[in-house]
Amino acid sequence: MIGMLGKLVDKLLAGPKANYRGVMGVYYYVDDATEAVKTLREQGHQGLSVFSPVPHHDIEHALGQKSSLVRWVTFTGGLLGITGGFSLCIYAGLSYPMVTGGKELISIPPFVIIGYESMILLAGISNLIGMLALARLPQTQSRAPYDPRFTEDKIGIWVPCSGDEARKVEQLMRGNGAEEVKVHG
Amino acid sequence: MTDSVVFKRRDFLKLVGLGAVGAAGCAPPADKLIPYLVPPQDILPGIGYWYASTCRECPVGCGILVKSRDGRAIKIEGNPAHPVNRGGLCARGHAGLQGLYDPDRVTGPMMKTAGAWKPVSWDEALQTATAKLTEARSAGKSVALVTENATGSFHKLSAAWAAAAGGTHLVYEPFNTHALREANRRTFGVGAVPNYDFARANMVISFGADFLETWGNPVGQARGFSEMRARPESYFVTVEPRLSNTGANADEWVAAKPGGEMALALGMAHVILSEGLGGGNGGMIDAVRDWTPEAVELQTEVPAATVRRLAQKFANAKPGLAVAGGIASQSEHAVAMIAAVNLLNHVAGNVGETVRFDRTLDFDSVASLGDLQTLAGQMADGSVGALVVHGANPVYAAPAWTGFAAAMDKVPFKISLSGVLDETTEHCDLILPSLHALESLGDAATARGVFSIIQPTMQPLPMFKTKAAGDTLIALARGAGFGSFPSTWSEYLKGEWRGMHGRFGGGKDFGGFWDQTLAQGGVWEDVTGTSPGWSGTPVFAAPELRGSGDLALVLYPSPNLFDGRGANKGWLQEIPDPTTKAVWGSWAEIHPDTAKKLGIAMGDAIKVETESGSVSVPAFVWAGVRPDVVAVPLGQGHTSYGRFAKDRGVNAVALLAPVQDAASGAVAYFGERAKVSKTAAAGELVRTQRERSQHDREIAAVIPVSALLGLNTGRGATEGPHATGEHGAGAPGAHGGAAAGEHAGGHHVMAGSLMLHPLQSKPGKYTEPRIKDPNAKVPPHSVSAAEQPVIVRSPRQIPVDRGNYGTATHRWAMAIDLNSCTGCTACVAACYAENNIPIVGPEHIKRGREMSWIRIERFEENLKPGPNDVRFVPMMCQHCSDAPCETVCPVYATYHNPEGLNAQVYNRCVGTRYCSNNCPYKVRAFNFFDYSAPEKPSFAFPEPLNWQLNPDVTVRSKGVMEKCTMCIQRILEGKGTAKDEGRAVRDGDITTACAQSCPTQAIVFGDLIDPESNVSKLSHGERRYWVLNELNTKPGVTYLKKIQREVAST
Amino acid sequence: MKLKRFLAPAFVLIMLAIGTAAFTQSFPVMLGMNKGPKQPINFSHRLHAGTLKMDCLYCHYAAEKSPSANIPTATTCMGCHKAAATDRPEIVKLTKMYNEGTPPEWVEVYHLPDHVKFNHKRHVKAGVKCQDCHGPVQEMDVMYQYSSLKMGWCLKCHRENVNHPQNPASMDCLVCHH
Amino acid sequence: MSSDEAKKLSHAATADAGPVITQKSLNDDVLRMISKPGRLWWIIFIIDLMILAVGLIAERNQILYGIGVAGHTRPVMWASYVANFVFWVGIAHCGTLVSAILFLFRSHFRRAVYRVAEAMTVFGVLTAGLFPLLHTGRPWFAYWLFPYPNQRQLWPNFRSPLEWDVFAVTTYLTVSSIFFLVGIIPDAAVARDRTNNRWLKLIYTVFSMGWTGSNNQWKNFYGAYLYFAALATPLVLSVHSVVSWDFAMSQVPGWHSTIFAPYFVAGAIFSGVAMVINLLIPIRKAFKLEHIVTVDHIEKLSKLVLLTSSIVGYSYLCEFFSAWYGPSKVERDLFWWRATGHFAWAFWIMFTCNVIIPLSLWFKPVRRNMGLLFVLCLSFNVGMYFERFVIIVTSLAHPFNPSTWDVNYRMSWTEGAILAGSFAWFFMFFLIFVRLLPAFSIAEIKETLTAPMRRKPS
Repeated sequence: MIGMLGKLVDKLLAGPKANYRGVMGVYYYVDDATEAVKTLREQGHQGLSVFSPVPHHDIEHALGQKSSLVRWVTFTGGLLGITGGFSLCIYAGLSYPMVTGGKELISIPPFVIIGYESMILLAGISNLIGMLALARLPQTQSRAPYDPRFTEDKIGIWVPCSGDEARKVEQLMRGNGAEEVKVHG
Repeated sequence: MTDSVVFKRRDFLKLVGLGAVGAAGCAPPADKLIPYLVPPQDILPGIGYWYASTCRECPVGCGILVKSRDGRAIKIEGNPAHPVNRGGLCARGHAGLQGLYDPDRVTGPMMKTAGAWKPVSWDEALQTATAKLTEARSAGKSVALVTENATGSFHKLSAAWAAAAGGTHLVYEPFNTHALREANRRTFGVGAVPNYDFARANMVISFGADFLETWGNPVGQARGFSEMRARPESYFVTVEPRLSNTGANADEWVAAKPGGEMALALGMAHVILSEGLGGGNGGMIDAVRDWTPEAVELQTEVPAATVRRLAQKFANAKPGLAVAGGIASQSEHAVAMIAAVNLLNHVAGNVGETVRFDRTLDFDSVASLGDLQTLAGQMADGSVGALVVHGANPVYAAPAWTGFAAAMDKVPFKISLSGVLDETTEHCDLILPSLHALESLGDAATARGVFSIIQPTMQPLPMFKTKAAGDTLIALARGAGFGSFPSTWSEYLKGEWRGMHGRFGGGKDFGGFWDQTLAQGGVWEDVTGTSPGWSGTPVFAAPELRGSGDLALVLYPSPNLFDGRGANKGWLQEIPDPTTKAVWGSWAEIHPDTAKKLGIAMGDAIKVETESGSVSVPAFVWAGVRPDVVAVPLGQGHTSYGRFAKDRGVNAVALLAPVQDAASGAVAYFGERAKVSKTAAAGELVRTQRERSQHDREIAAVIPVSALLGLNTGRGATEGPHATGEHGAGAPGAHGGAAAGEHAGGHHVMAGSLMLHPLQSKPGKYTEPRIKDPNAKVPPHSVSAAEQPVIVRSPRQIPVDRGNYGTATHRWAMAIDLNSCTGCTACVAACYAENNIPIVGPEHIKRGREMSWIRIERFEENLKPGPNDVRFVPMMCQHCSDAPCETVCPVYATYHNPEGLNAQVYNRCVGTRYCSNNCPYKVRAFNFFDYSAPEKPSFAFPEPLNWQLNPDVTVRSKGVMEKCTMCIQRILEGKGTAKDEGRAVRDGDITTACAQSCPTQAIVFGDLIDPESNVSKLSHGERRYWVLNELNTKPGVTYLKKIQREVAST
Repeated sequence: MKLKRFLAPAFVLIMLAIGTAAFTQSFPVMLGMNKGPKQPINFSHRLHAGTLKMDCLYCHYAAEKSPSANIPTATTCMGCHKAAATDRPEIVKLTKMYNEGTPPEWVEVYHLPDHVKFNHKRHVKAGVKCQDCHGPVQEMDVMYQYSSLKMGWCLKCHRENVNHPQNPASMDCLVCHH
Repeated sequence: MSSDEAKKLSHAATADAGPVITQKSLNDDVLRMISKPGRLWWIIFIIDLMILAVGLIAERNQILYGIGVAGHTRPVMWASYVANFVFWVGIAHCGTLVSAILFLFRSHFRRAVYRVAEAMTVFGVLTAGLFPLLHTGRPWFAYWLFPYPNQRQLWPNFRSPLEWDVFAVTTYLTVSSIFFLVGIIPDAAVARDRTNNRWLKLIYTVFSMGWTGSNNQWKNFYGAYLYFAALATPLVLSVHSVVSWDFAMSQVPGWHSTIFAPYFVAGAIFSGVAMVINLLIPIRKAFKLEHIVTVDHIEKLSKLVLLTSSIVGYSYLCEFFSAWYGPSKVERDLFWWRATGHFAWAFWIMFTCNVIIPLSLWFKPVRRNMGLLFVLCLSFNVGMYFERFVIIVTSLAHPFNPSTWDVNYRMSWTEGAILAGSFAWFFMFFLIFVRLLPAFSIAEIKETLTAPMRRKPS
C-alpha cells in the first residue's frame, strides 16, 4: 500500500518527460559566468537564463534585467483594498440602520481602520499572486535541464539553441572556465 | 433555548384539566399542539388575565392582582383599589408565586410510619384522620387546632370547628402584636393595632418600630411615609440601638442606650408637659415627674438638650407621630415602653390625628404566647388527644422554652394541613396538604371595614394532590361526626358572604354581587374610629439587661424572610438584605470599635453566646450598631422546610432566655446580654455590595432643604443639575462656595476631597464649551433630559433619522425619586418575577454574578448617631442616549432602538462581555452558566418553578448578556392596546414592573417626548440629576436628589 | 495547456460562490418541503377554506385577538359536525375523540425559530392576509410550511413597509426579539 | 573568537581568508537540523502534546458548562484569556519587526535570526487568534464577527474595536504567513535537492513550488520581498495599536488613555525580542550553530530589548503622572489602588521585571552571557504577561461605580490549563517547524558569504 503510494509520489516528483534544445554550462566562479553571459549576449543569443543559489548583481547587469513588475500588481491590490474596506463599512451602515452610542451611521474615523487593514491585506495577497505569476511559480517542470547543484554553489547558464550553433556555444563556454557543458537535443 | 423547553406545553395542558397527553419530549418541529377541549369563555391562549385576590405572605393581607397566562399564575402586583396597600407590594408579596411553585411542596397526603413519610391516598388519609379524631374525642380528650392569623371566614370556620371538636383554636403568629394591643388596651382602653397616618404627620419619631419592614402594615405605611417625606419641612427621627432599614431613612438617629427608648419617650413627654407645649393634659405631669431630661440623660446617654429639642420639635409638629413596638425592641417591659410612647402621642395631641383607631389591623384573635404555653401544657399532660396545625410553624418560630415542640410529641396524633414540610409538620403524623393561597378560594378581613377576597388564580397544580384547608376540616368534622357544616368550603364561604350581601349588595342579586366582589378583590367601607381618651397610666419600668457578656443582644426580623416563612423562596434568599446587602445566610452585626477590640474582621466567623444558647455566624462589621450591641437577624436556620431554607444560617431564637413581657406575656426578644468571640467555622458572609461609600462620585446626591427652597425662588433652577455634573468631573475651581454650599452633604465632602494640587490641571481650562444649536430637531431616540446647553466636547453629530429612527414618536424614560426610595427591594423582586431572572446561589454571588436587573445601591455618607445620611439608589440600565456599551459590541447585539431604549438582543449576542466592561453603571448581567437548560446542573427553574416563567420574555441561555429592557414586553402590549383602541399611548398606560410595585412610587416610567407626562415633568424638575453625568452618556433615567434636612447639633 | 492553469482555480471559486449562497441566503419557499406531516385526522383546508369558502378566523378566531393563533378546539369542529357529514370515517374518528374527551394531537406545521416572538394579532390588524405567510391554504389538502420563517424572509416584507402610512412595519430588533 | 566570525559573515571578508563557512558547509549545517529527530526531541514533543490535551479538556468543559468555569466576575468580565491574547499577539510582533523593518534598514545581522523570528510570529498569531474565540460566551457563533452576506441581512458593527481586531489580526496572520512561506521557497528548494526520502522530497517540492533559482525567479522574488517588508512594517505597528485600542477606546478608568498604542507596540517588541532570544539560545546550542547565530547577533537583539524596555518603563511613569496631573479623581483613585490595592503584587512583579531588571542589560558582560541572558529574557516575558494582567484586571476591578468594587477576580484551574495549553500549542508548531523546515535562511546567509571569484576583485 505505502509502497504503491510511494511509487506514485516518485512519478509525481519526476514530473513529465521534457526534451530540451540548448546548451547548459555549469560554472563555479561568478566572474567567469558573468563573462560568459556578456559574450553570449554579444553574439546575439536570446532567452538566456542563469541558475544560481543566490542572486548575483553583476550577472543581472550582464543579462540587462529590468526591475520586477510586481509592484504594480501590489499597488492595484492595495487600491482595491482601501476602497473595498470603506465601501463595505458604508454599505453595511446604511443597509440596516442601527444607532450605537448616538453616533452617525457613517462614522468615518472607525472606518479608517477597517479600510487601512483591508488595504494591507489585499496588497499583500496581490503581491504574492503577482510574484507567483511573474516568476512562473508554482511550476512542475523547469524551463531548462535543472541540476541540484544550482541550489548549492554552482551557477548554470542555459542557452536555448541547436545544431552547430549549439556546438559553437559549447566551445565558447569551455573557453571561459565552465566546469561542465552539456548539449541537449 | 426555547421557552417551550423550559416550560413544556403539556404541563399547562394538565393545568387546564386535560391530563397528561403523550407529548413528552417531542422536539420541534413535531411538537404536539393540543387545543382546549372546551374553551373557557373568552379566555384566549397567549393573553394574560388578571385576577384580584389577597396576599397571604404575612398577616397584613394586602390586595393583589395576579396575572394568569395560559392558565398559570405568572406575576403578582398590588391592587391599586385596595385600601390596605393602595397598589404597592413588598418583596415577600411578589415571592408568593415561589410559594405556589415551590419545588419542595408536599406532593400529596403522607403518613409518617416508622419515622419516615410515606404517601397515602386521600381517602385512606382522611379515614385514618377521622378515626384518630373520633378516638381522641371518645377518650374524652380535646382536639386542638392551631392556625395562622387567617381572619375572615376561615377563622370563623376553624373557631367553630375547634369548638365543635371540643378543643381549643389557637391562632399563632410569631410576631403577634400582643404587647402593642395590650399597651393600647391599658392606656387607651382599645386593644387594637391602630391606623398610623404617616402621611399627615409632620414629624415621625420611631422607638424601634421598623414600620417600613415588618411592623404593622409596611406597604401601606411606606406609602404614607413617602407622602410625608415629600414635604421638605417634615422630619423623621429613629431611636434604636441598631440602625434598621427603616432607621436608615431617618434624618436623625438617636442611638439611645439599649432599652432606653421608654425613658426617652417619657423624658420628651416630661418636657412637653412641663413646658406646657401640648396644651391641656396638665395633670399628666405626675406620671412623668421623675423623667426629667437630666434623669433621662443618665439612663439613655441621650443629652438632655437633645431630649428637649426633640420634645419641642415634636410638640410643635402638630401633628407628629411616635411609633413603637418593633420586635427588635420587644423587652420584658415592652408594654411599658409602648405605653410611654402612647403617653407621648397623647400629650402631644396626636391621638385621633395620626394615631387613629378607625382602620385597625385585625390581630384581635391572635393568641398571646401565654395561650400557646397553656396549650403546650395541656398537650404535655396528655389532655390533648389530637392536634391539627394549619399555616403556623410554632416549632420553628416559638422559643424552645415554650415547650411546644416537646409537648407535641406527647400528643397521640398530629395532623398538619401544611403544603410544605416545615418544622412543625415534621413533628406531625399525617399530612393533609392544603392548596396554596393562590390556588384557593377564601377571604380575609385583615383590617376593619376591609373584606377582601382570596380567589383561585389558577387550577390547582396537577403534580400536587391537595385540598382546600376548609374542605379538609369539614371532611374531618363530618367523618368524625361533630359540628354541622355545609358540605363544602365554598358553600360555607358563600354562606358567610350572604351576610355581607345585605351590607354591600347595593341592590344587586347575590350572584351579581359575588361576581363584582371577585372582580374588584373584595368590598370595603369607610370606618370612623373612636378617638379614645387616656384611660390609665401603667407603671413604667425600663428593661434590665440579663446574663453575662458585655454586649446587648438585638434580634431583629429579616425584612425579606419575615418570621422565617420566606426562607424557602429563592428570590427572598437571593435578594440582598437592605441593610447589609448580604444574601443566603445569617450574620451578626457589630461595631468596628468592638470588632477591633475582639480582633474581628468583616466576615470572620464569630460565636454569639448567651446563657441560653449560642450561634456561630459570620461577622458584619459596621458603624450602624452601637459599640455595646450585637445584632442578629431572625428568619434563617431552618432544619426542614425545603432545599433553599434547610440548614442555611442560624435560628437566633435559640439565644433567648425564658423571659416574657411582664404585662402581655409576649416573648422578650430584647434584654439578653451576649458574649462574642472568634470561632472556627461559620457560614460565609456573601454580599452583593461590599463598598459602602460612594467615594465622592456623583451617584447618590442630596439637596439641602435650604437649597431646595432657594431653588424655588428662581436662581440656579437650571444650574442645579449641571453643578453636580461638574462636581463629578471634579471641578472645585469651576464654582465657588455658593455651589458648594448648595450641595451640602456628600458634595461638601466631594468639594473638599477634590482639592487639586496647584500643579494639577483644571478641567475645562483649555477646552472651549460649544453652544448647541437650539433649534436643531432631535429624533426621539437621542432625546434625554440630560441634554446640556453647553458641551465640552467636539460638536455633536447629526442624530440618525433613517429607517424607524425618523418616524418614532416615543422616548421611554424613567424618573427615580431618591427622596421616596426607602431601599425596600420590592422592585427587585418584581423584576425577578416579570423578567424570568434566574437565581444563582451564594457561590456565584461571591463573584458578583447575581443576575438581578435592578439593584438597590446603599451608600453611607454618615453612620454616626446624630445627623443620619444613608442613601439608596435603585440602579438599573440607564438607557443612555450616548451609551458606551453600544459602540463596543461587534455584532449589534446591543444598540439604540428608535424609541430610545438601549436594546439587548439575546440571540445575536456572542458574549464578548465588552459592553459590561464599558458600562459605567455596571448594570449588565451575564449568563455565566446555563440557567435555563433543564439538563444542566445550573438549571435555575426546577419543576414547577418553571411554571412561573413569563412567556412574553425570552429565557436567556448560556453565554449571553442581559439587562433591564424597561419591560419592553409591557411597552409593546401597551402600544398594541392603544392601537387597537385607535388612540395614542396615554401617560400611565404603560409602566414597568419595578415602578408598578414600588410601595412609595419612587419610580416613574413614561414618555419623555410628551411634555405633559409625569416623567417629563419630574425629569425637568429642580431636584433632577444624572448618575455619573460627567461621562455625558445622556441617560434616559433621571434621578431626583434626596432632600436633606438640617439637623441641630444638640 | 495555458487554459489548464486556470481551470482549477476557477472551479474552486465557483464552488465557494455556490456554497456561500446556499449557506447565507434564504429562499421565500422551502424548496422541496411542500408536503406536510401526517395529522391524526385528515383535515382538508382545501375543502373547508377552498370549496366551502369558510373564513379562516371562524376557526382560528384568536388570530385577530391574541398574539398566538389558536388551533380550533374539538368543540368548534363539532359545532358543525354534530350534524354535517357525520358518516365520514374521519368525522367518526373526531366524534369518538370528542366523546372520550381526548383531544386530537395535531402535529405542528409552522415552527417559529427560537428567541423570536411573533404576534398574529398585530399582523392581522395591519391587514396582512393569512395567505401572505401561510400560502394558498385553500388549495392544500395537507397543510405544509409554505414560508421559510427565516429572519430574512420576515425582513423582506418589513423593509417594504417601513414607511407604510397607516401601519409602518418596524425594523427594530426589539419588536420581535425580547 | 566571535569578532572574527563576524568578519567572515561580512562582505569585507576576502576569499583568501579561507572561509570557514562555505556555501556547501552552510547547506549541510542548516540541513543537519532537519535530519531525523532524536530521542530528546520526541520526549519534549510528547510532553508538549500531553499539556495541550489538558488544555483541550479544560476548553471542552468551558464550552459545555459555560464561561463561568473561568474566574470572571462582574465587574472583571475580561481576564486571563484577553491577557493571553494580548500576550501572544505581542510575542507575534517581534518576528515581523526583525524580519521586515531590519530588512528595510538593510541591517545584516537580521539574516541569521529572522527565519526563527518569523516562525514565531506565525505561530504566535495562530495561538493569539484562539483566545478571542474561546473567551466569548458562545464561541460557536464567533463567525458572526466576520462580515459575510447572510439571510439575516445583518452586518458586524464596524465601530467596535473588537471588529477592528478581527480585521487587524486576520490581516496580520495572512500577511505574516505569506511573508514566512515566501521566504522559505529557495531554502525549501535546497532541502528538496538534498533529501533522499521521497516523502520529505514531496513536502519540500510543495514548499519550494518547483523553485529553480533562475534569474527571472530571483528577480521577481526580491521584487516582491521588498514589498512584503514594506507592507508588513506598518502592519506590525497598526495591529498592536488596534489591539491596544480594545482598551483605549473604552472609557474604563485605566484604559481610556492616548498613550496606549505606542506603549503596547513597545511592550510587544520588548516581549517578542526577549522570546526570540529565548528560542535562539537553545537552538544554536542544540544544533551547534554558534558560528552562524553568533553572540554578536544575540547581543544586538538584547540591545533592542534594552531600548524597548526603557520605552515601556517610560510609559508606566507617564500613566501615573497623567493620572496625578489630570482632573479625574476616578483615574487617580484607580492608579493608587493599582499600586497599593488587592493586586499590588501583580503590579510590582510587572514593574520589577519590565523596568528594573532590564537595566542590567546596560552592561556588556550581561548581554554577552548567554545563560544569564536566557534567564533574564524569561523574566521579561513573565513581566510582560503580568503587564497585560494588571492593565486588564485591575482597571476592570475598580470601575466608576464603587458598589461593584472588591469583587476580586481569581484565576480558575480551567484558565490555568488553557494558558498552559496555549504554550503547548505554540511549541507544537515550533518543534515541528525546526525539524521540518530550514530554521535559518540559507539563501540569505549565502549572500553574506564572499562570492567565489577566479580573479581578485579590482
